[in-house]
Amino acid sequence: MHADTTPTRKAAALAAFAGLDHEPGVPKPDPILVVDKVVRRFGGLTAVNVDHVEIQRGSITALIGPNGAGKTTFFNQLTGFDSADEGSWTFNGKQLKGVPAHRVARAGMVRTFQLTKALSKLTVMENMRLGAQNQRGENFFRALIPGSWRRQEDEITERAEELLERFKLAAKRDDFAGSLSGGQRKLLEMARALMVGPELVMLDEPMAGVNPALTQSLLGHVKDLREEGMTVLFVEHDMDMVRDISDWVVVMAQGAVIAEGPPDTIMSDPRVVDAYLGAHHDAPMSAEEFEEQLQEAEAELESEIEEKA
Amino acid sequence: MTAPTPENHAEPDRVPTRDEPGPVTAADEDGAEPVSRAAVVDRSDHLAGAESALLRADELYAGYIPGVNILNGADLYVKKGELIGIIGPNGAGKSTLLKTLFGLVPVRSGSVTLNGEDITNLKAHTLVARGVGYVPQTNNVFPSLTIEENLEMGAFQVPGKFKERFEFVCEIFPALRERRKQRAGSLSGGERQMVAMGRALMTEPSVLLLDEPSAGLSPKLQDLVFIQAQQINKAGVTVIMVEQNARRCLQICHRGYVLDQGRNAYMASGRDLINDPKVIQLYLGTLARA
Amino acid sequence: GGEDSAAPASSAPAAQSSAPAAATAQGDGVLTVGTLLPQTGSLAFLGPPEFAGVGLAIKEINDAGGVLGKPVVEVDTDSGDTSTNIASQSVDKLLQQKADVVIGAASSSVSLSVIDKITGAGVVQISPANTSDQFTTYNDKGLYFRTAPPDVLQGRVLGDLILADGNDTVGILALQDAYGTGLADNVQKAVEGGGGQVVEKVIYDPKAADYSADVAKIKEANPKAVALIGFDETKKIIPELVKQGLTAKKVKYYFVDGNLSNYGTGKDGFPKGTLDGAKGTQPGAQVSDDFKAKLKTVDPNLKDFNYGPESYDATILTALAAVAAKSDAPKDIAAKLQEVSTGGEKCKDFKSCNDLLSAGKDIDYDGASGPIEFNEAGDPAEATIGIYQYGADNTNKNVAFNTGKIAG
Amino acid sequence: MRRAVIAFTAFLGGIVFLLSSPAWADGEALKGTLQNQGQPVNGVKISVAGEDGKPVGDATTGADGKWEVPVPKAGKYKVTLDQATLPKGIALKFQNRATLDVQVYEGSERNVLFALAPAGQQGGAATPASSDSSSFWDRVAQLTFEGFNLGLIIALAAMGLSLVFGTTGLTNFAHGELLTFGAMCAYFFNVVVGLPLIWAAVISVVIGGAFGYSQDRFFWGVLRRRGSSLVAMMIISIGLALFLRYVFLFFFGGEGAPYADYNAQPGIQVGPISAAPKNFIAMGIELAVLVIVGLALLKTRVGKAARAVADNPALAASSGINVDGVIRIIWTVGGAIASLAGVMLGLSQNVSFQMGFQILLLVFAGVTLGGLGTAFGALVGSIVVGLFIQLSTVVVPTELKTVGALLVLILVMLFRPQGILGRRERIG
Amino acid sequence: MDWNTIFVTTVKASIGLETVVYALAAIGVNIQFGYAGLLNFGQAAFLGVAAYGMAVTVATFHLPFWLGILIGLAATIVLAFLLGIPTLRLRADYLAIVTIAAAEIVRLVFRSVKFSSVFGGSDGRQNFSGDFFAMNPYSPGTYGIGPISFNERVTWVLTVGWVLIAIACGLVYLLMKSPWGRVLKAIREDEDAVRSLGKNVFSYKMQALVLGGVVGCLGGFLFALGQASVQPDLFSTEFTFYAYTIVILGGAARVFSPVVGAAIFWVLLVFVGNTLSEAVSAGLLPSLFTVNNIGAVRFMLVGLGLMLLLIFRPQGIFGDKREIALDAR
Ligand SMILES: Nc1ncnc2c1ncn2[C@@H]1O[C@H](COP(=O)(O)OP(=O)(O)OP(=O)(O)O)[C@@H](O)[C@H]1O
Ligand SMILES: Nc1ncnc2c1ncn2[C@@H]1O[C@H](COP(=O)(O)OP(=O)(O)OP(=O)(O)O)[C@@H](O)[C@H]1O
Ligand SMILES: [Mg+2]
Ligand SMILES: [Mg+2]
Repeated sequence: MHADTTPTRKAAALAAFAGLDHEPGVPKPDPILVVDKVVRRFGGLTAVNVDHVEIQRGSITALIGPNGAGKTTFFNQLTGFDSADEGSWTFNGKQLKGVPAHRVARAGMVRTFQLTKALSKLTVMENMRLGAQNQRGENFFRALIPGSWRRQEDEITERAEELLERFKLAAKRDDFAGSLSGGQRKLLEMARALMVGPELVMLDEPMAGVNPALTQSLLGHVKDLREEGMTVLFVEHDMDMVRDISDWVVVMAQGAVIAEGPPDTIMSDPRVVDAYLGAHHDAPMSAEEFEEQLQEAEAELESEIEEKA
Repeated sequence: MTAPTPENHAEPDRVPTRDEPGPVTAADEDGAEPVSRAAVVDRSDHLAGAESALLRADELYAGYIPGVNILNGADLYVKKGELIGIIGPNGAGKSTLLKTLFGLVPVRSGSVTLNGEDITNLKAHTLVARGVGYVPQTNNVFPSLTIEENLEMGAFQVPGKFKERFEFVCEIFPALRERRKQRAGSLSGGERQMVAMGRALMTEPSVLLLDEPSAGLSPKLQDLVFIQAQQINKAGVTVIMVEQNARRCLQICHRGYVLDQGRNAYMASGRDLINDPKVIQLYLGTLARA
Repeated sequence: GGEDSAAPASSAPAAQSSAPAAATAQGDGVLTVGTLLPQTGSLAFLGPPEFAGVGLAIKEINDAGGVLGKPVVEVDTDSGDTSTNIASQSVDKLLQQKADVVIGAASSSVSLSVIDKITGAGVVQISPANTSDQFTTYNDKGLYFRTAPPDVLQGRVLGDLILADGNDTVGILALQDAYGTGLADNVQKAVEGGGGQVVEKVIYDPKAADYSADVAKIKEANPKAVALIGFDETKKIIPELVKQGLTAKKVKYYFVDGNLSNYGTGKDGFPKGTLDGAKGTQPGAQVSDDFKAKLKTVDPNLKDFNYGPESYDATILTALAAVAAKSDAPKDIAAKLQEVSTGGEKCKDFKSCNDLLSAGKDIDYDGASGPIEFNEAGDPAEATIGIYQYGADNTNKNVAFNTGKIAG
Repeated sequence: MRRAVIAFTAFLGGIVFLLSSPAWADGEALKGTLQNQGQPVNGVKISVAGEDGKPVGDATTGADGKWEVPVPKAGKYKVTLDQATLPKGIALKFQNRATLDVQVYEGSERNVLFALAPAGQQGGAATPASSDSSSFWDRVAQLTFEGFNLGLIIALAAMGLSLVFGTTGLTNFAHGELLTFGAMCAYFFNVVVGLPLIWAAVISVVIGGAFGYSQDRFFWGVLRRRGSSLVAMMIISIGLALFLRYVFLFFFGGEGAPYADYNAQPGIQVGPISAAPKNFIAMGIELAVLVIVGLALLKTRVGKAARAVADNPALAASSGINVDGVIRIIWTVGGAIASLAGVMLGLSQNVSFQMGFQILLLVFAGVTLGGLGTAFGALVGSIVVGLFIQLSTVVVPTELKTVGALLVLILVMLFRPQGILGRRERIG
Repeated sequence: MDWNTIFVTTVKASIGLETVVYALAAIGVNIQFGYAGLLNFGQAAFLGVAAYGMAVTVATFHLPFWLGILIGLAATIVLAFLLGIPTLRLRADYLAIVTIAAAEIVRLVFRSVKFSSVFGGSDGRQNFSGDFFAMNPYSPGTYGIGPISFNERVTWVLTVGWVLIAIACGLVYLLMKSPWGRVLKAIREDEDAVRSLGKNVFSYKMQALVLGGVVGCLGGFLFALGQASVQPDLFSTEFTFYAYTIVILGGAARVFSPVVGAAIFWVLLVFVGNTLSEAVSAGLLPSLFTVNNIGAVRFMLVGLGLMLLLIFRPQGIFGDKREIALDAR
């Protein structure tokens, strides 16, 4: 559905990754985000313990890992929503540790939430408009003079409408965001983050619960964004999507980064298969395969039950 | 005195109709015709099949806001021991359909019957007593309760079985056993999903309604969920499953429904749907094939 | 109240000119008495005797033929307390109904919040219970009066009584409002001026959840006598005193008019002997049983009679002033109020006073609450303070009266 | 004017006046009784001089310790006690107060008091008796006890509130009136019907439970099913509070009244604390109820279900919990506990139509301080509130004791925004 | 029954001083709570410090009136910062209790004997409104239509009051239609989401708190000037409760709802009160009802009325039913 010729940015990204080691924490040629020794503990549990990680500018990087690996917590640390116990990280060379969340966003690093945060009693359109940065009308005094922000507002609205169209939310434009379905909220969450126009967008499971057909078209959009120079870091459990879109994959388990590399390599890494992918290998299973697997599992279970009995 | 509403909508009382604009369909460069109800839905199929159904819903109309229907005459039936999949675009009304079956959203017109008994608008907890289990899509755990207590709530009506079922659930999701004293509110997205699924498995329901049970789970666990669903079904439990992981869902289910705009767009066996080019284009996408 | 120099009579026209419309509404030949008394709020328990006092007076006046040949009209409203903030609305209603005189409010704070509105409209305000000294100097255009004496005299008498009983160390527990703190100051002045020592003065919040800390503070100071200055909360404070060991046997309790009730030993009274030997002061002559009985004909449920006589007197005085002025216009009433309360032939009810007036005589009304003499500021110029003592049955009996000038 | 007054007094005094010996005769004078520890002291010379120092007269105390010096007119006089004439072993309590400036008012005698004390025990100056440290610590101990006493009552009230809040999310401003209701029920059965207070309390708790039940059955439950928002319900509760409070005023009247039993019960001394026996029993009951309800909430099935309903009613229903049933149980228990709290409050205070309303702020403070929606938060928070109300009076004037407690509340909130026992929410 | 009096007093109440004061206070609450979701239960304190700031300046320290106004405003803003800096990070319900506590502290301090030389204890302060009435452009007389008229003093206070209300409403209208208002409403829904979009949530909350406080403080000035007196108990928690009631009666987050709500509230109070007292004096009620308890009956009915209004119109007069549907648990 997209142009067959490999787009320039993608090529650039792939080129950048080409010679790299497939080691956790490998340095990238042009990192936008550099993370060092970030640790977050909850009581006895070390949720995040990332030694070193770099995110290449202009690339689409996937962050995968089993449930509870610490991906969301890691996002929380980086974006200032939770304070890390130790460690430091720089974005565009700027130290961001201890910087409050809204400054992180203003610096150009925007995240979405896995458990969506729709602004219920605002309409979908208002949700979108809110994302835009540097709005004149958001200043108390200028807000009182509609003339000073009307033009900008119209531009913002136009941009929002385009995005809504893409995210299949145009029909919901004037409905309260609180009335959206689960999947629609995910879509709104992502669209709103894109309204910010960030340099680095961090998506936490953006497509979970989104219809596959729509996912596909949105992936095209994300690729386009990369063409426009945006860096994307996303968490996802849908391997089809990871394979389709990402230039580089970082794997987390039990708080630490255990592997890095291009998608294909990673997905055949036995450690990753073992910890994360399970029997779910590269290609989607055919029905027969599935049946087979099922029978295996069943037999196993039965034998277990017998053992117990 | 009229109040200028500060909100954007000029007429707050306007009742949006769900008939226009055209149905929500996937982006399609070929300009495929949107599915229209008249073209595909033929109630005779439903009526024929529903005859001997365990659970059936007929021409359901339901919604949240007065005057706006989300379900526009949805039909559904499940026979005993069947595994049904429901797919459809976001906002089609899949979750609403499950909630309506389960008595969480009031039925405005139409009927729901279980075992030939009318259960329209019965309260959820009485349905649980009749052996119906439900896993919601969102807000599906009790955040301030521990994992163990969450599961205990799942077995609320059969407290005696708690120990046994708890073992069973922990067998499937070993992560839960380790964390049994952790409050669900601090769990990761996937861990929550496990708790939600586990909670519904605490009783031994005869009908199980699952709303996107695999969302947010790692591929390994997704497999597990589908296998579990099928196994439970094999054990005689009737399962209705809403999934966005549509391909996987249709692979295992006996019959699939495609829901669009609150009404059935397609109903066929899972295998047929998965291979129907229209369905692929509009609802399944080609990504997984690539 | 009033300006220091100008007599009420001379300042009344000023009020008149500033509110001509209001004045045209009044002076219509019917004397309308409005009440602004507590039906709700924290002083609600003071309401019934006050309403009964006004009601009784009006009944007697009308039985005697009314004023200016017409029956006196009564309009009742609720003053609430300052936190409910409805007094002002009540005043609106009274003004709307052409009240010539407003009897009220009970609370000094409430009176202060409406005094401008009432006197600004050229209407006379007479409070039966305000004791705050604010009113003496308030710029009220000569329209504010009160029948309750300011706290000065009672404080002086109570302080003296405490010393006479040989208490060299005194603790004061006083309610935190104009009444409580004013009286407490006067008691303290009297005690310390006569050689005694106020070892602890605790001002308590009447809405406090409990009073144990307040009592503990008194206990720590170990006084020989405790002066209890307050209202209904005293019922909660006495058990606390008893609990912490400050029984009537150990320290002497002194009460004031706000709480000098007959607590009794019955179901909702105190155990026998709880107040044995305690003393108290109350302004005004003793309310005669006869008068109490009359009040009860108006309100059979009446238990306490605080400020009932003062309310009664305020109403009677108003009527007499109107008769004397041959007008029901507020400014005329205000001008005559001092006159009918001082110098002249004594009389003590409306009928006899009215007769004297129609006979062209100068009268001096002395009321149910004692000898009322308005001074130029509209305050009572002198008052009688009764001294009472409790027996083992927790009821009090009069032991003496003391009458004195308030000034000086 | 004096003439008139005398005439009036004579008229009015009637029989009373004749029977009781008049304490104030006509004419200005200074007088007093000299006593040392209750015993009259005689033979002490006291002299009076005018403001200008001119002697006016003097007197020597008689066997009964009395002395009197008439003065010519109202005004200021200097009254001096001749310390040399004091008997051996007796001295002025305040050395610097041998001479007093006394104002005599027109027409009245003025009592003057010279405080005496055994020699060696007197204070140097007339400053407020600086309390020695032992009585200070006694007071601190007493206040600590009172803090627990008050705190437990608040906690009981808070428990009822937090049960309902925790389960339905309703901020019930009418909760104070539930307390009043309980107290008034007990009053009715105790004072009007004449049952012993214990039985009256039991009945009142039962009725309180029934009241709670029917409030939910016929009111809040109906609103909930109609989908009223929590904010609307909060405001409705303000209306309900107003309504109930004035119903109480209507039937009960504005005055406070005690129960027939245990009123002004004499205190017993336990170490540094003096307390009435009823306090200990009440505190015991309160603590027991609080712990039992707290544990029930944590451990029993219904308790857990209540917390589940609090978290997510729809999901609770999906788990087979009868949400309305659970809420009704909670309302019943909440109403019963509120009633008990009301009875206890009435026992330690008085029954009045404002009693619940006046304590409501402290109840809210207790619930919040402990952490909203926690089983034992109400208990911990309320006791902290109670303790601070009482103990803060060591530093601040008692009129400001609530200020002390509220300041502490604010401070705690700053350092533990989720309350003492509360837990922070996870983001994302 | 004197229906004329009932009618006239009721109509006057709908535009009278109390309505003006409560409306201003409620507009402030509406900004804070209705739009920004801040459960500021200390609104009474904002009115209180403003009124006292002015009254004390003029009456205690004998400084000029306008300085008093400035000091009152400054005191409000300082209070907003004092309250806001530490508490705006709290969860909504915790914020409520902290602000209630703060308001009570303010009231108790005003009331205390300890500071009575400054604040005047429970009697409060008087004698500060002279300069205000000296500015009165109305010559002595009454102004109005027929019986619904006020004397020149009241007319002056009401004129100022309604002009201030108009300005405040205009301000709210402009602000809430603007992106600034959008941020505020978004904060009400979910702060974290707003933070993630790069807005300084704390700053906006503070702006809302200050703005709401300042609007409310105008009510405080008028209250003090209209009565020519301030008392601490005017600013008790009930005041704030009623302000909230008014906002919800009108419908939260609607520009005119506080004004209409305030009018309804006072109309209800006055109409019920006056009708009852007329009925009692006309002997129309059973003898159970007397002058002593009729005040209680009035508040009973008002409480009942408020309940019924909200039971049958839970979204308030101007509210949107759809928003309520989203709240339902
Ligand atoms: N506030 C908290 N208190 C205690 N444990 C926590 C808290 N927050 C997170 N955890 C734990 O930390 C671990 C990491 O959680 P996180 O949400 O980062 O996982 P994740 O990688 O995003 O998983 P998923 O793919 O399921 O979303 C989890 O085991 C979770 O239970
Ligand atoms: N609480 C609600 N109030 C009002 N409208 C709602 C509410 N919940 C859902 N809707 C509307 O109902 C429609 C169907 O929602 P539903 O949740 O059933 O969709 P769905 O098919 O489950 O979608 P998804 O795949 O995204 O979960 C949507 O258009 C949504 O906007
Ligand atoms: Mg996650
Ligand atoms: Mg759904």
